[in-house]
Amino acid sequence: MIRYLVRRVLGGLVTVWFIATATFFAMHAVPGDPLLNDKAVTPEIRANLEARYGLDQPILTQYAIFLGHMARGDFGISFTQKNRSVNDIIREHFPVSAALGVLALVFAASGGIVWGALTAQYRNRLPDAVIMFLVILAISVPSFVVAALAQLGILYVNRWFDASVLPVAGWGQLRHALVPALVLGLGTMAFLTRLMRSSLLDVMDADYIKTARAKGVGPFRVFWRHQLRNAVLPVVTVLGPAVAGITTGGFVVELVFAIPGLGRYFVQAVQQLDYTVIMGTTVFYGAFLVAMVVLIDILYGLVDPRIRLQ
Amino acid sequence: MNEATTPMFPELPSSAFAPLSLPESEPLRQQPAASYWSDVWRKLRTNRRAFCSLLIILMLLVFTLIGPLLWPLDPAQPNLDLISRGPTLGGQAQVVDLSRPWVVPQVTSWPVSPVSNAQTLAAPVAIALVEPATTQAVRIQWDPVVGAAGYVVYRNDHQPESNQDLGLPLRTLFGGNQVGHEDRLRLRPGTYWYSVVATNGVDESPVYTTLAVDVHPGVRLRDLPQLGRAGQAGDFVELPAHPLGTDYLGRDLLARLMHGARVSLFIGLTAPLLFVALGALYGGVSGYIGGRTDRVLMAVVDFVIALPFLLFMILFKIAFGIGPGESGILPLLVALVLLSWPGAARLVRGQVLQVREAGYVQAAKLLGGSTLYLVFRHLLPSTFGVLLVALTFAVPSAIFTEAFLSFIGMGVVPPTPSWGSMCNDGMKTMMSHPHELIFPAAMISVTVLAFNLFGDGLRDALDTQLGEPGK
Amino acid sequence: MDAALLEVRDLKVVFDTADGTTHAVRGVSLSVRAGETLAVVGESGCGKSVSFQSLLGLTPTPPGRILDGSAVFNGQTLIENGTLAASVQRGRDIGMIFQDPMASMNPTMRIGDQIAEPLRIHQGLSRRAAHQRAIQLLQQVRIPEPASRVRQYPFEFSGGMLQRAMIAMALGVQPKLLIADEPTTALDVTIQAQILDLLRGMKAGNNMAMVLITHDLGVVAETADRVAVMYAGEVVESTDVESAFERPAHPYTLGLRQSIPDPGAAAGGLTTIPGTPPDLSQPIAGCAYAPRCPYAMRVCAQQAPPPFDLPVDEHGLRRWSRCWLQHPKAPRIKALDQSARGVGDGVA
Amino acid sequence: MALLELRSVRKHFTLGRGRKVHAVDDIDLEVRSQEVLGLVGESGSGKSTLARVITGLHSRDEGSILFDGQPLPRLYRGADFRRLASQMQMIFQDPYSSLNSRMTVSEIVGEGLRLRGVPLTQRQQAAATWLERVGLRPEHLNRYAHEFSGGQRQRIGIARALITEPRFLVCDEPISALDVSVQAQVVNLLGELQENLGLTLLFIAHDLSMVRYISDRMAVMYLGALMEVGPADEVYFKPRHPYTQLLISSNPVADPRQRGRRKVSTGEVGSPVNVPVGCRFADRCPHAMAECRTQTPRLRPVGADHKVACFLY
Repeated sequence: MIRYLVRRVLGGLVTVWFIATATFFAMHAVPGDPLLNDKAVTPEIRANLEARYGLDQPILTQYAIFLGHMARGDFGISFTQKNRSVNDIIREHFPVSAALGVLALVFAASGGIVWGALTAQYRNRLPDAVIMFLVILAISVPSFVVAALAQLGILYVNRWFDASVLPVAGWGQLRHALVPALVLGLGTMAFLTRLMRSSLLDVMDADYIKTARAKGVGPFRVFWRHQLRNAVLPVVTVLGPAVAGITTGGFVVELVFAIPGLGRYFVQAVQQLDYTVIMGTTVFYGAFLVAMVVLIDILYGLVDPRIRLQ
Repeated sequence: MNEATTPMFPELPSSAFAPLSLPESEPLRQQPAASYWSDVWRKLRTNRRAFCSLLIILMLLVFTLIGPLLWPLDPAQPNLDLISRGPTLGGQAQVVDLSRPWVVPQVTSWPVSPVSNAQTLAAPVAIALVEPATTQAVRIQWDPVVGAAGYVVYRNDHQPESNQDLGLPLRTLFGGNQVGHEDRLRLRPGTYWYSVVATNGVDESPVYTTLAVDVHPGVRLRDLPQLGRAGQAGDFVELPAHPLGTDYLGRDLLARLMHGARVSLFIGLTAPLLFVALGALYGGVSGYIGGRTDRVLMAVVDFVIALPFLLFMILFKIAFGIGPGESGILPLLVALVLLSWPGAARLVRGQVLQVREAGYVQAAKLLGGSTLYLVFRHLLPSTFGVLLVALTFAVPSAIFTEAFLSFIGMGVVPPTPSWGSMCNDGMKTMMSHPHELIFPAAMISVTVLAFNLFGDGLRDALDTQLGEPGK
Repeated sequence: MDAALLEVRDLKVVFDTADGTTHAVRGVSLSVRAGETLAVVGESGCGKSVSFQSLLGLTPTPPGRILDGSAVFNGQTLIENGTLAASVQRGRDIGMIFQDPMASMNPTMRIGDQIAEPLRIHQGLSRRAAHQRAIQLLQQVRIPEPASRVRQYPFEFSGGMLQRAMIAMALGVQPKLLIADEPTTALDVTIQAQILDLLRGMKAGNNMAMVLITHDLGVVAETADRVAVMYAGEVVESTDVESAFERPAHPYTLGLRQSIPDPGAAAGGLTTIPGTPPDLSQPIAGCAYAPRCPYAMRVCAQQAPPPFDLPVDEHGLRRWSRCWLQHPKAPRIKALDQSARGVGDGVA
Repeated sequence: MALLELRSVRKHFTLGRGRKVHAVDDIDLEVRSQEVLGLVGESGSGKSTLARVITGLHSRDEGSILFDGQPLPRLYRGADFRRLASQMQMIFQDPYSSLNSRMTVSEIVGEGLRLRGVPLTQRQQAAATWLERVGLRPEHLNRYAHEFSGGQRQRIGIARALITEPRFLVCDEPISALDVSVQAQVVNLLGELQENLGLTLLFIAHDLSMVRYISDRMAVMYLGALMEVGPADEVYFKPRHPYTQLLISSNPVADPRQRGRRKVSTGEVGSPVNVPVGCRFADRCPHAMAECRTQTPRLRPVGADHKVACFLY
């Protein structure tokens, strides 16, 4: 198990390095001098940046300096916001995104498991067909459309009750987060529902379920003790990609619902070509996602005795 | 013991016990002699959802390829008269010459002696249209009211019930001799109720006069060439239909959807084809060679998969840069291919590893089949099914990616329309003109839904096909 | 002889598939007496597993469906008029073990917990008592170091050990009947012998009846008291084990017997059964075996044979065969009257 | 005269972390011209690996193989396969995965001829002839493999292997996946073809009575090593090696009157991963001696044409 842990963490670090490298060279391929674009770069920032990133140095030296900064967790200073470091920006906006993401993940995972279990129980009957159609629908409608429709929906609900039942946009309280998190988690929920369904169907036909029933284990206990745990295992393995989906899906939802998260900030930075913010955020997100994947792998190892004990 | 018993032997003629000749050969288990793919096709055809999806996909292709020929409106032609209009089917419009400015009718001879108490002011009389009312302009005038120092003109979309219900105040005219108004404010075909109230300069009279005006479509004389029409002021001309309405620049939504479909479907079909082919080649080679080479090649795949997809799409888009006048489609395509091939590579590698050990491949090897023969005769055809499924599922995700990037302004560059950028535009006017969002969003959703359902059906058909009989 | 412990009459089970209805079990009648071992023999797809799984309500429904029939176990109704009795309590009086022990154990649950589960359900043992009992049971099925083995997971066991654990799990509550569905098919021959030996010992110790579902005639000869031969969803012959090998009364039983090499004789030809079993999704006219039967008569193609009684066996138990050849008017077949190859005068 | 001679053939698979599967360990064996050599053993004994090493589907780590007096390459290249295609062929265990479901029977059976450039019409003719020889009908030529039952598929596999007219046929558990009544059909067909065509057969199975029935000689493997080889009846009725004795007495005999004759062993089948020095069977052997755990026994003759790897003899 320790071996497994060490291997996973080391693999994760190498992957982060790869992401940082890819980011660096991708940004270096940007035509022209990033400091010479039409965005206003004050002389102080310019001097600061040149010193920091040694932009006059050969590319490999720059790369080494860049890696050094990244390793220390220093992502530089924003181009567009005077004297604001990328670290500050991440520190301020990431918790918002994280809170939204966690809520969305909770919605997605619980919804996915419940709906998946339901469809599997009613396999090939009406509830199954209905839920599965909704699932495919949820997968097929772009998140920004869902977000916009949800916003319209809140508007009409508020108008109907003639009161602010839920805020249309903004951030601050739990009620601000509910609908955006639901929208954000919807695609993942649909994906997990599908997976949970097929996984449960596989498990339901497994011989050990027959054994359990032959032993006289009641249907409820068969479901809880024997089916669910085995069916959830493969679902755990895809939580990594699910976190990635929710993270990037957050861009749109934050944009539409005017939530001051890192995603919205990133999109703004992209639109303003704020290079340091783009690079810093990309590496940060990359590292975050890799950490999540490693964490989930380890979690999976803990849940599955076949991995834990080998 | 009460098992099934035979109390008496059934009475039978002795001829019943004559020997029966055995059939010469055994029958086959299944009747239809269908090839692999024709069998898959048969299964697919009987899957109603998948078949409908296939029809929808074909219709979409027709829409994209043939649509613009049948619907020749220019998707880039703005029309500031028709900003954010809902769906219309065109119809007649009267040509209006608005080149001469409208002069408010003035009554020079009217004696001006303002009344101090607005309560005593009468309602205007003889309120009337000056010219036929069109969506370009409604011109009304009325007879002056004795003692009025000015007038307020209101417009409402229903018959006012009281002087509190007069609607939108359009204009306040100061000077009792100005007795007319030209309304050019966002007129739509339909009926408007114009109310005129006299004022003493401070307060309004409690009484009013209302005129119901039927507004008909109108078109400006100078816009006629643009629409490909000719005529004089007062003529009626046929207007172009906008069955899906217009956008915030007055461009025809249907034409934009058709041209946007070209972009979205081009990216949605080309990118998956490219990256699935690339991935298949890579994974196939890796799986077939195996060993150390395989491990190294697959490590690369792992790295590329670990890249946060959308972030790197954006990064690559920025890195490739977009010159002036370019649409940004090519960088999008390249970025998509660069980041998406590993999925197919893994899939094909797995399949190759599995099939490589199958008896029929080993048998072919023993029969003297060269590597090329094995790959092309046995391995590739066996991966074809999963590749096809991967392809159908890659199409919606590519369409999604394009839409997402265009939505955040990182995709196709305006004015080239794509469904994603149209959604982005539509978002801005979502609250007042939802059709601008709904139509492109529906196109994306229907397309993605069709591909998803088709992919599901295809996978089912292939799965049951691969399942062996009797098991 | 005491009355039957399990009595199944005319059981019919179908599977609804996209391509139509498959009649997997087309009217199975059999009985098991207390303490005896009944071997149910047949080739894959003949419905032997489905019959017994549906008795316990283990057939996945849908697509499976009990069409008709009844079953009584120990005076208690299991199936009546094709409906599974709601009161069926599985696992206490009827235990079941399956073919593939690796797949039949829950991979994420400790062996001990899986063995303890029926003890806690049916005997109301506490967690601790059930755990202790599980250790005892593992010891009984001769698993070394049972105290540490109970805490292990199935993947840490070998196939043979898992099958022992399965037996411990099924027999822990001391059922009156054990249904063993191909318990040794997935195992190596040396392990197979151990498992059969263990089953035999446990059965005697618990005075338990056993239904042994198998396709291996060697296993039948080793273990069974009586034999029910199944073909195409029906029991075609029900007889004692000696008669099954020495005096088969159905051509299919004879065919099976002749399809395996005779251990005694020097190399002689194997007599094969031509053809393949019928497609059970198609209607079958007459005897299902007729197209492959070397002795088929006209009546066989037209009318399904009823069960014909045969002389009772040495214990006075009923024997019967569903074959028109047993009709008094039918010609006598030498091969059937005196089995083609003498059995018993083989190896010393 | 030996058609095939194996000398100290070894094949190990590396599992990583220093673990090695001793799939085939120092096997000396000969297959004589026009005989049927039966090879038995439990799972993990390396029978199938040996079959693959012989046909070249696996390379071997050490040792040499002579076919008809000519050494076979350690690692086969395409040209070797082509050259040997008309010398040795193989029949596979799984009747389902051994036929390509995208090909017609005619294409499957004719594949060997196609690879030698035989024109289509001739190929089809030959395929039809071979179908009849294996008991199928020429009408089946244009059918696809999934329409056939397991036994029929095995017949198609046999036709495919024999169409190149090889002298040597390796049958890797060809009947294990089949029903009892169908097993007999396939075994009879193989026996018939062997006799009529003068084939040499290596017949691998775990069903001892079936192997004895079809074989002239019989070889017994345990955990990658050869334990005993000799005339089939002798090995079956007078097994010398304790493992063979155990195997044969464990084998259930289809005769209720001989019930209880079996010896039941204790212990498990060992693992071929990192086998210890000495005799592999020592841990389960009732006669194990001290030297069994320190030295590896070599095959030694114990009678006419009968060899055993055991220190008891």
